[in-house]
Amino acid sequence: MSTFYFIAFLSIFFSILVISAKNPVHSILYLILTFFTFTIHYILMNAQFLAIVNFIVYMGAILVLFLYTLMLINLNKESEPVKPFMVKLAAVFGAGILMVVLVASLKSLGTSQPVVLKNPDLGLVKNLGKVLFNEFLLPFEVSSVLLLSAMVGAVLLATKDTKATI
Amino acid sequence: MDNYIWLIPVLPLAGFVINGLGRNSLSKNIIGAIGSLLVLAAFGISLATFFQIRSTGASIDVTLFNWISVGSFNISFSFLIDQLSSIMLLIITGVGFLIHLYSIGYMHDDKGFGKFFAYLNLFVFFMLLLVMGSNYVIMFIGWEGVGLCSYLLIGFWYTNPSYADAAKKAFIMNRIGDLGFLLGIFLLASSFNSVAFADIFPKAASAAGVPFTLITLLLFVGAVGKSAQLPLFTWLPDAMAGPTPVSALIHAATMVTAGVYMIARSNILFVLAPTTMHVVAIVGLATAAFAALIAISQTDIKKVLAYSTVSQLGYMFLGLGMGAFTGAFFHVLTHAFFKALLFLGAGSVIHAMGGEQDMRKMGGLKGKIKITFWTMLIGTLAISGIPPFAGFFSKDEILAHTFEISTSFYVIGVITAGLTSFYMFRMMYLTFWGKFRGTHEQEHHVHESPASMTIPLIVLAILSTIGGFIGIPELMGGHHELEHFLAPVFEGSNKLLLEHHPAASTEWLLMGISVGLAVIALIYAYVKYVKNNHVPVADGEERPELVKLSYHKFYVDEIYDTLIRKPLDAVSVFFYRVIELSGIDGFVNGLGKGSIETSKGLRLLQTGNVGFYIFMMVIGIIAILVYSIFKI
Amino acid sequence: MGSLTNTIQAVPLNHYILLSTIIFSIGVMGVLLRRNAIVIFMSVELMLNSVNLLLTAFSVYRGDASGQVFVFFIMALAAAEVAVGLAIIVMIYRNTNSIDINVLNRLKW
Amino acid sequence: MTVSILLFLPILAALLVLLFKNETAKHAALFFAVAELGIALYFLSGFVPDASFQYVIDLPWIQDFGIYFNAGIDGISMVMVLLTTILVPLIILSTYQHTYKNARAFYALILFMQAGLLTVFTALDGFLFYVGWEAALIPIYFICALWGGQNRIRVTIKFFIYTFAGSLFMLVGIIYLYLQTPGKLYDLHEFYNAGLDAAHQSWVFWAFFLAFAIKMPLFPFHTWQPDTYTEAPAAGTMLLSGIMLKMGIYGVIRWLIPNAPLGFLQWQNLAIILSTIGIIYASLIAFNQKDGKRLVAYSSIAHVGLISAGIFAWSVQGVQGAMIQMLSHGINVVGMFFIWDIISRRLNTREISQLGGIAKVAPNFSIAFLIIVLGTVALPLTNGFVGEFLLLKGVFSYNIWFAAVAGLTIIFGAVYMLRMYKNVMQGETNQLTAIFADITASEKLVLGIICVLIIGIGVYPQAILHISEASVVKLVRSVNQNFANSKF
Amino acid sequence: MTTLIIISVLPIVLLYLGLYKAQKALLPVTLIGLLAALVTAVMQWNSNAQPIYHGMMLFNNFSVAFSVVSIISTMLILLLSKGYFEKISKHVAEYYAIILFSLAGIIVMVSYHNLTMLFIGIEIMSVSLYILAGIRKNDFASNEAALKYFLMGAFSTGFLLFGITLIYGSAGSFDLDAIRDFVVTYPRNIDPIFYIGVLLIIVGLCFKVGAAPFHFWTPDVYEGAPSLITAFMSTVVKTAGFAAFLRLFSACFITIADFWTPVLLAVTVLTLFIGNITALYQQNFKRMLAFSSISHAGYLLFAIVALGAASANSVFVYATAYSIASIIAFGALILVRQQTGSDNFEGFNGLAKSNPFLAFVITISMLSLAGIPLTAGFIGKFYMFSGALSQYKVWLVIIAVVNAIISIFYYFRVIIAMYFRDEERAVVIVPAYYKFVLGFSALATIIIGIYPSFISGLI
Repeated sequence: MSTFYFIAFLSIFFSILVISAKNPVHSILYLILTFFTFTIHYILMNAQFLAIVNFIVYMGAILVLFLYTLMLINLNKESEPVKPFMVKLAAVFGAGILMVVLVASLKSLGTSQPVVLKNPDLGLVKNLGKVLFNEFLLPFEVSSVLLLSAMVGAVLLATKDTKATI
Repeated sequence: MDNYIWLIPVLPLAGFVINGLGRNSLSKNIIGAIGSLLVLAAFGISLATFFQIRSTGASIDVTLFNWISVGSFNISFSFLIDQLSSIMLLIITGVGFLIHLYSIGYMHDDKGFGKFFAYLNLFVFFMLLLVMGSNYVIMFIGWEGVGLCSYLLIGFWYTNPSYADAAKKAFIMNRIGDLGFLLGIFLLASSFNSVAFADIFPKAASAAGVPFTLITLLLFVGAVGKSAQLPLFTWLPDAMAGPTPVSALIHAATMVTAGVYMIARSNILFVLAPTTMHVVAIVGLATAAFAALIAISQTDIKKVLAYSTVSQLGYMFLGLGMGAFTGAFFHVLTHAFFKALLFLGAGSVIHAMGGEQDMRKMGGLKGKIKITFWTMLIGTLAISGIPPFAGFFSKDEILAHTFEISTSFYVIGVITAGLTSFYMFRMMYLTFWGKFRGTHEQEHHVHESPASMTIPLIVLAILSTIGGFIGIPELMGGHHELEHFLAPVFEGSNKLLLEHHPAASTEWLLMGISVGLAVIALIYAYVKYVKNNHVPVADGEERPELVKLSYHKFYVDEIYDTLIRKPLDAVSVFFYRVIELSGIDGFVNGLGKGSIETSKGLRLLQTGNVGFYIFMMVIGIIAILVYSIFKI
Repeated sequence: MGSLTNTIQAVPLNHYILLSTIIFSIGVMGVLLRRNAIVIFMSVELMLNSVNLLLTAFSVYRGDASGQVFVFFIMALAAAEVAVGLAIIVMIYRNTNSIDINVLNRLKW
Repeated sequence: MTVSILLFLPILAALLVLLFKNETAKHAALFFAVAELGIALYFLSGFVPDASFQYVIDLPWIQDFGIYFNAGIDGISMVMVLLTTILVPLIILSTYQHTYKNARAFYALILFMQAGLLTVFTALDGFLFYVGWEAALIPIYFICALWGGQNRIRVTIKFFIYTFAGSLFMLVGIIYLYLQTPGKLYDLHEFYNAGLDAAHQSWVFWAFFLAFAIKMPLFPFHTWQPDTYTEAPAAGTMLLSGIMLKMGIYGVIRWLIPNAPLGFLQWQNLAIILSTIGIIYASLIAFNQKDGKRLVAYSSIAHVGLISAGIFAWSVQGVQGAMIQMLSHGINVVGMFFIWDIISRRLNTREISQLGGIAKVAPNFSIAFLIIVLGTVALPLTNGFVGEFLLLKGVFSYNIWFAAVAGLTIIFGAVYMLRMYKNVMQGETNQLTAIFADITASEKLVLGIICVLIIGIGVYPQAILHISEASVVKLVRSVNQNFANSKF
Repeated sequence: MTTLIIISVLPIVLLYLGLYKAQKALLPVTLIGLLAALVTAVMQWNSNAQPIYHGMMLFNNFSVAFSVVSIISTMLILLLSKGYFEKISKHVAEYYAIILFSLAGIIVMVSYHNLTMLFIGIEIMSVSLYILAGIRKNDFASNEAALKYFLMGAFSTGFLLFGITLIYGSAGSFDLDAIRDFVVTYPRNIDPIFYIGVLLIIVGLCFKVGAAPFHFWTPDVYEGAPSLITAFMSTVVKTAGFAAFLRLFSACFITIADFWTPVLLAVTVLTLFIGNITALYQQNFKRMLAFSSISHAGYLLFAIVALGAASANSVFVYATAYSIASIIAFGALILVRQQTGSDNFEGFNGLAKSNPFLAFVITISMLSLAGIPLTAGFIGKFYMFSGALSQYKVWLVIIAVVNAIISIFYYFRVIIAMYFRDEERAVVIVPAYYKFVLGFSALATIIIGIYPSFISGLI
């Protein structure tokens, strides 16, 4: 139980660091740490498949992509101009109020029953695979369109439009 | 005979149409002939009708068609000819014919000859409608129609802006009265659910809950406008801008007496409203005196006659107010003769003087235009109430009635009669006696008018002389033909009015007083204007204060101008500039401008900054969530 | 694994909701605070991940696998979005030499 | 033979006119307009003047909303149809002296507008009524904005937005009423039976009232009108003032008062007061107008104020007066604007102060002008009198003081009209007016017809009154029945 | 389902065509493919559809109708694209492909029966649109539009997902039927997180349809994106967004309408005012259209605020009317821009004289957008007002009326510019494709305006 709270604390801690780090590269590194704590959360909930996917896809692919981009455009320094203080304050307040309100409206009558692992096999690959390829076959197939479109688009946008290419 | 009644108004209307369409193509002779003869024909039929009524004593009611019929409310286009209207028909067509005849000569050189005859015919048509109508609405048609003709004829020489103004003024002042008349008609209609005389009068005496006072007051307002009583009299003197035959026909003999006719026609209603009777009498008397006071200092020959007309009309109203319906109507009749005569005579003088109207430039015409002089003298005697001319009898009857009811009214009335005599003879003296004061050229030009003009003068002079004999009071051994003839019309009223005949001696005394005053006045005038050769001063020179007041018509026009016209114009400008443009329209435009200004402001929200956008979104989300906290 | 998973047995669902909400809000805060497009984008990723966490918690709590499958789709989306998003950012950088969102305010009013 | 032929012929005609050359378009348009008049007269010849709807067409249109293409002619509509079909050819004829750019579009728009107007006047279905209402608005907007004067753009958009605003509120009212009808139909008679309580009727009243008050226009919703009349081309002004504003009046009679009788009862006083204020207010403003067209525009507001006061007094006489006065006002005001068109076309000015003495050089013109003035000031035996008489009587039976105030119109009307006539026609000619040419043949024809109508209706108004009598009586009675029922 | 498959496979075919440099064949193939998709969609009409693929999709009349509208609109827009993309770059095939991917997402959006599908559909559409907004790679405005759209889109997706999650958390399923059952079973004491879920979904969807205060992206993105893409976004995408919105709310949340109606009411009113009033002062025609699209979103929200049996029909009619009118507007804009090089109102000055036909169809379009009778736009508004009034939302309708009045001003500015402002200008060349599209759309606008029974009452 205390493990959860410890990890939760870490998650929050690192995520705050993500948004407060001056250097974008540091942000990414903190984001990786944050995601790592998430992976631990998944493991705690015995969602092994997600834990692995999270680890591989997010930390391995997505964040590395971020890092590459940052490096590519040479932004690994604290080049970001600082927003005016008032704007910052407004931002913090805005988000803070949003959080308070969200929490208030969620928590006020929310369920306080403990999370009990009813089915320990739930998060295993085998189980999830069944669900994914039965019930969720269609979304799975359709999301290929999403990825395809993103791929075509990313190529389209990122390539330099020299007239000679295709 | 009944079948031809409709011809009476239609003949002049035909004249209007023919002359109107052929005004440029027909020759002047033909136009004059058509215009006059058609009126003469109408006169013939009127005469026949008159005798028929006289012999049978029954009125004639003819319905032509259903004019307006709405729900249960019905106005038919129908004519009623009874004793009252038959006499009016005779006056209108008879005097009208004479004036047409006169106009042939008078207007001979005018470019608008055809137009003039068309208008005159149209006037006769409307006037006939007015008197022949069997209900108030038909009467109202005629009422407004004559107003129109008056407008057209006053403004006959419209290229002169002041003439055009005079015409406009006449129409508008008449309109003020007409509104009262109209409202009176509405009130009658809602009280009796009809506007026909035949439906209203028999029921009136027994009707309950009918606001007679209000009705009659409203009708009287109409009469005030049309008959140029206080306070709406100022148009009539201005109306002299029209050609003189017009002044004679419309503004003396016929149209202006329409108010008297209307009240005489509605006598029963007025008798049922004593308050109104009083008002009528007071207004009449006041007008008579007031106009007389103005007339004594006027220098324009037609203006003098115009104010005398106003004054005489005042007498008529005095008579009406006193319940002397016959007397008032009698005065209408005699006044038609002598006032038409006077105007035509004045026209003849003007004609002779080559258009000059200012008496200060006349004088000594006695020998040069004899027929005119003598006929006008008869007219003057008649209006001054010198026996045995027509005016004496009618005026005396009114004054006698007045004396019965109120001595103070009588005193004012009789003094006014004296004033009448004074200013009329003043006019005569200034015009015909003394030396000629005009230019040499004018003196050379002076000549007697053609026969077409003098014949009407002579005929009217004869009528002015003998016209009074139809109403010789029993006192003088007559038996008042007119009163007997009209008796059926005033039957209902006379029953309600208290009859008290003054003693014979008193009556003789009254006659004596009025005749005496008139004679004194004429002698005074003689002394002043013939003996002493007094001539009114030229416009620029100083007058004594009172004379000045009188000469300037007591500044009534100026007062109206300051009290009514200018404020209205100011209100008009204020409404337009302030309320309309800045107020209402400003508000409407302001809405539009406000939207655009809001747009200008609101679009700044679209800063182009993503951070700001997201911030606004977050605020929106917060708002929604706050809502949910309270709602769940 | 068994002993590890037992440690969460007593954690109330509320706390998962709370945790996700907090992290979600931190993500929002990041979006609001930063001007660097990439960092903003990372904050969005943070938001998405908090949702993932919550979904998983619900999924476990209900014993229903579809929640976790949904997380899978979210990850697919995240991948797609990252691809497109970074492409756009690169494109912008190429044109303006900046990825500061405040520079992007020519379209306004 | 149903009323549909009357509604569709102008549309067809408009499309055909578009095919003509610009030079011949006016002849074609005139031909079709006269044909339309012929049809209307044919309808009139077979018309039975009882309260029933005749030549009815009733086809399903949008069935899921209970909307039918339902139109027919009763007495009230017949008068309006006559008004429209008489005036449109006259207006087209009145444009003969003009050469408009892109004339075929001009005439096509006029004919389109005629279709819209006739739809309004014959519709028995709320939706159809609304569609006709707007369909008449679009063409006139283009007519005014395309061929109008200097400020036309600003003025016409204001006009359009203003009137459209009113009609949208009416649309809300129509839909609302539809939802309350027992049979869920847009049928007029269903509307009459919607059976709302007084409070809701009050809202419905306002929804309709706004639309009609703006269209008429009633004080204080009138400010679009003088500008628009001034800026619009002559034919546009004639269409607007002669026919279009009658839509509002007709709407009050047919759609406002019977639809919300109890609502009307609550606001009757206010409506009459507004109308009466409008009469006085507009008349007073007309006193000192410098622009002739603008003067006539304000006079039109005053006249319409009287008409609406008569209607809001809601008696048979008042409504009958309104019926005939709509026709009369249509004729008179078209005449009046035509007069000003003639003047401004010849002299390029409408400044009254610059004119004067025209009567001397153009006697025929002056006669026509005078007759129209007389009709406008409601002289008896002209058409204006009958209407004003009945209207004032209607107001009078409601309240004598309102009638007294409203009656001032006959004085004020005389004041500003005669002032105008005097300043324009009388007096001596000046340099500008000395060359004024008397009216040409086509102008003579138009003015002649107008004058004949002015006098003809004035002399024998029963011909018109007779047509609408039964319908009006029935309508007034049925509404009064509603008043009576509500009291128990 | 066949429709979806065709539309998903078609872009791949196009990509291959692009690879083999068959540029000329792209448009015809696309159109033929879409035609085929259209036919298959229509064939499913009235087939008493049941949810398929484990309740993932439901091709009922609702989805068929909206699919058909979307496909037809897309076809019309693609017809306008003849020669358009070639000017931007050589990757024409990719553009077509991405538009079609987006359309596939839209088909999913209008046919989903499971929040998963909704989510994926929305994202397919959105991601494609992020790309499309930025296809003018060297154009700064286009870049900016893409980034703004992308950042804000991703942000709002977070909220949408959060909402879905919360709903899942309380209802325990993503299936619409299950959620509905859940709501119906516990009508009184549903878990509060469900309510929050509903609100957050509203936030997410309002963003997609561009309703205030989540509309901020719309004007900038519409202005910055290439006109053709803007046309696509403002018509097809908006239609789909509302179809999705409506489907979710009418299927699941109708019984707790009391809860969320006030929120949407506020959103609607705000949207109407912001859209209309801000549009008043715009000098740029395209930006004006963007604000106008916001205001139309407001009108469309009526159907959801006053949710009832007729809502689907209302949205369908309104969206159709709005789409065809917008296509005309954007089509014309493209032509005018090609000549004058600007999107401003001035570009339209004197168009009536040089191009009467073009001016005429634009007029029809503007009248329709303004909701003048005898055009389709009026019928749409009429349906919306009827629906709202039948729920006694009188004040909402009155506010809408006020806005409709405001809107006339800016729509008529175009008409005024074309007809009443004289300016000598050369004739704008209108290619035959354009003529067909504009003419067809104008005709459809009028036909629907006169006899709406053609399309109303289908659903």
